[in-house]
Amino acid sequence: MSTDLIYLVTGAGVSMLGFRGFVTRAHLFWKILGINLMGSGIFLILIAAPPRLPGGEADPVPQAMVLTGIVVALSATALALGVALRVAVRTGRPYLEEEAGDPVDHPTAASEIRREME
Amino acid sequence: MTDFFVGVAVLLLITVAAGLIRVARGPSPADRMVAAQLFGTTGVGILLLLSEGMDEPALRDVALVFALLAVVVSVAFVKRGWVRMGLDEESEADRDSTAGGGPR
Amino acid sequence: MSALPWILDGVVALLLIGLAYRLLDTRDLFEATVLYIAFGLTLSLAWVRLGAADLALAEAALGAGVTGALFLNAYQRLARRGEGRTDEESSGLTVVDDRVDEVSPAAALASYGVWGLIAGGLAWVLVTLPARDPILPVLVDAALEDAGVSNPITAVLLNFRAYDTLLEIVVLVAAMVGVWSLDRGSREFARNPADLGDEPILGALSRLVVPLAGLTAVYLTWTGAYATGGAFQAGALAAGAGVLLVAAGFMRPVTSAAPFTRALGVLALVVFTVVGLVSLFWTGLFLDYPPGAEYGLILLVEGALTVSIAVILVELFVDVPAIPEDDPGLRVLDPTGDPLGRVISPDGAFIRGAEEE
Amino acid sequence: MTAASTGAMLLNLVTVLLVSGGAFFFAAGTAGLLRFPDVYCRLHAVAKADNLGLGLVVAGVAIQAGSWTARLQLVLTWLLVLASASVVCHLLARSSLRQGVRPVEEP
Repeated sequence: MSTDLIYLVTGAGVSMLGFRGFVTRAHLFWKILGINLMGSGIFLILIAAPPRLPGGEADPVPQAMVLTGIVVALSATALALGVALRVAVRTGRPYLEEEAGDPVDHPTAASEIRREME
Repeated sequence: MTDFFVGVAVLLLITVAAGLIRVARGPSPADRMVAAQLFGTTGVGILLLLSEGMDEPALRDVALVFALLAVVVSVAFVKRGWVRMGLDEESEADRDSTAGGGPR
Repeated sequence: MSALPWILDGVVALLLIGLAYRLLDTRDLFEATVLYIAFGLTLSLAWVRLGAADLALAEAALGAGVTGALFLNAYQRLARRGEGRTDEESSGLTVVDDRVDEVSPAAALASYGVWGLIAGGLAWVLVTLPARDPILPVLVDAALEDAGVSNPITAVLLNFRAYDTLLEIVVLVAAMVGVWSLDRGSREFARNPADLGDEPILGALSRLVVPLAGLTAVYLTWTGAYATGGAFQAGALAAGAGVLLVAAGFMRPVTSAAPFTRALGVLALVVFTVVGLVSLFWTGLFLDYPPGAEYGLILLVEGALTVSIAVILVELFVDVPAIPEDDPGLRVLDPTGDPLGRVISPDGAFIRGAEEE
Repeated sequence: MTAASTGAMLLNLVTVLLVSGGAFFFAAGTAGLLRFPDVYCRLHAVAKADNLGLGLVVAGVAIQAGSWTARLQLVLTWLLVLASASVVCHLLARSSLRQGVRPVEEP
């Protein structure tokens, strides 16, 4: 019983910490980490909320849901990391433009200069 | 015996938590990675103790997966994680020679 | 009943909260990545304590192993942008978050106070949820006899709620296509500049670990029918072996550009759909397996899932967009154009080597 | 007291000794990780002390394990960790040297 309670509270804490990180950090990688932690916290809640079965195992239905969730979270993370890297390449900074505050680097300056030198 | 196994597992978990201080301190990425390696090895130990302590044979499989995946993360790091930050060629050569002969 | 299990739960819980706090608070991306791996391993212990050994397996393999490798990969790609730069201002620009506002301790405390209140409220709601008698496990138990497998989780995943799993593999394929279409530039596996020669000992390790991981993957797929295990855990483990093969240089880094890998990636989707259609003609319901054939069909789908998940995960690792050397706006050491080896910033100023001018 | 229960008690005692020894080496490895001056020394602590600790824990748990297949799996897991940890630590040390991380000088 108390094991469930401990992890329920932990799940609430972790998901809120993740949400806070997602909202307050400008760096895209930390946003992705924040979303992942938020998801992990919610997974914890999903498993800890229903009662254990007599044998001590967790309820199989939420277990199957969370198993699906872990895989989906992983594929979303991979895609998000790819997008974040593209943003970093295009703008020179791993932040979303409107958040960065400073003007975006001109994307063609470096290649133009190199072409001139060659 | 059950209590003993769980108790030692708690002890090992505390040593892991202490080892994570190294992740925060660094200084080099390799130092942080060593701490992750420590977590992998100790995690296997914790899982094996719990498999007896909680009487769950399936945890031995989890321990085996821990051991296998710890290798993948570390190798991914060695191959992909190292980045020379702000080191230029001369200073690197300099470091190499003073290091008492790196691998050639 | 002693208090020791509670102490164990308490330490795991504190570790989870502490790791989550620290990894979202630090400014060093590498530290955050390693802490995230540690978080995954700790979460795996939490699943063990909650009686969810299947999740512990999946978390260790996916949450800590493959996600960790993905983040390390992306970290390196991002950090290479800062490579070779010596000036204070711009070195390590992208892997050290410089956009964290300095706030007074009081303001930080107030901020965490507000978030803590929200978390506390959530926790209070959860803890005071009325206790209910289990309904779903009873239903699962009653239906398990006709499911064809005796592991209730596999039964839920591949029989009772097979739609979910079918759509899940659609999500995986979509992610693969997405990552693949992001990579506009080089499809080549970017080599680490520090990776000077080959590592014979890494090859020896791969020869030891890869067959063992493959064997364990097959074992997990097989036992998924009646005990802890299943296609997702097995696929993740096989993907780990694949990542090791790529890293050790044994496997040419085939990306989704190769038709063979694409075919393997969608294999599970095709097999699953065909099985669904066959059962549609047989029983009149999509994915309602014909009686008597459940076990064989589930095993077939599980095998295909293991292969596809492994291939897709390896591709997600390999296919993270490389940053092409000639990418506009990229500050790189120019290897050929400038004999002085100067570093050029996008606005045309020489960052390094300007003194010699 | 029958001979069987005496034997079980002896086995329990051996398990306690082995696992306690294992815990000691784990603690020593962590202490080394925290206290040693550079990455090479720290690798040394983790690669050696922890694997010995795990070996002792495995031996202790194997005595209590119910079946021979379980014992075999335990020993195999340990051998795998032993092989992989030593190789990984070697690789970490080697790449550290290549990256120009300087070992501490002798005092």
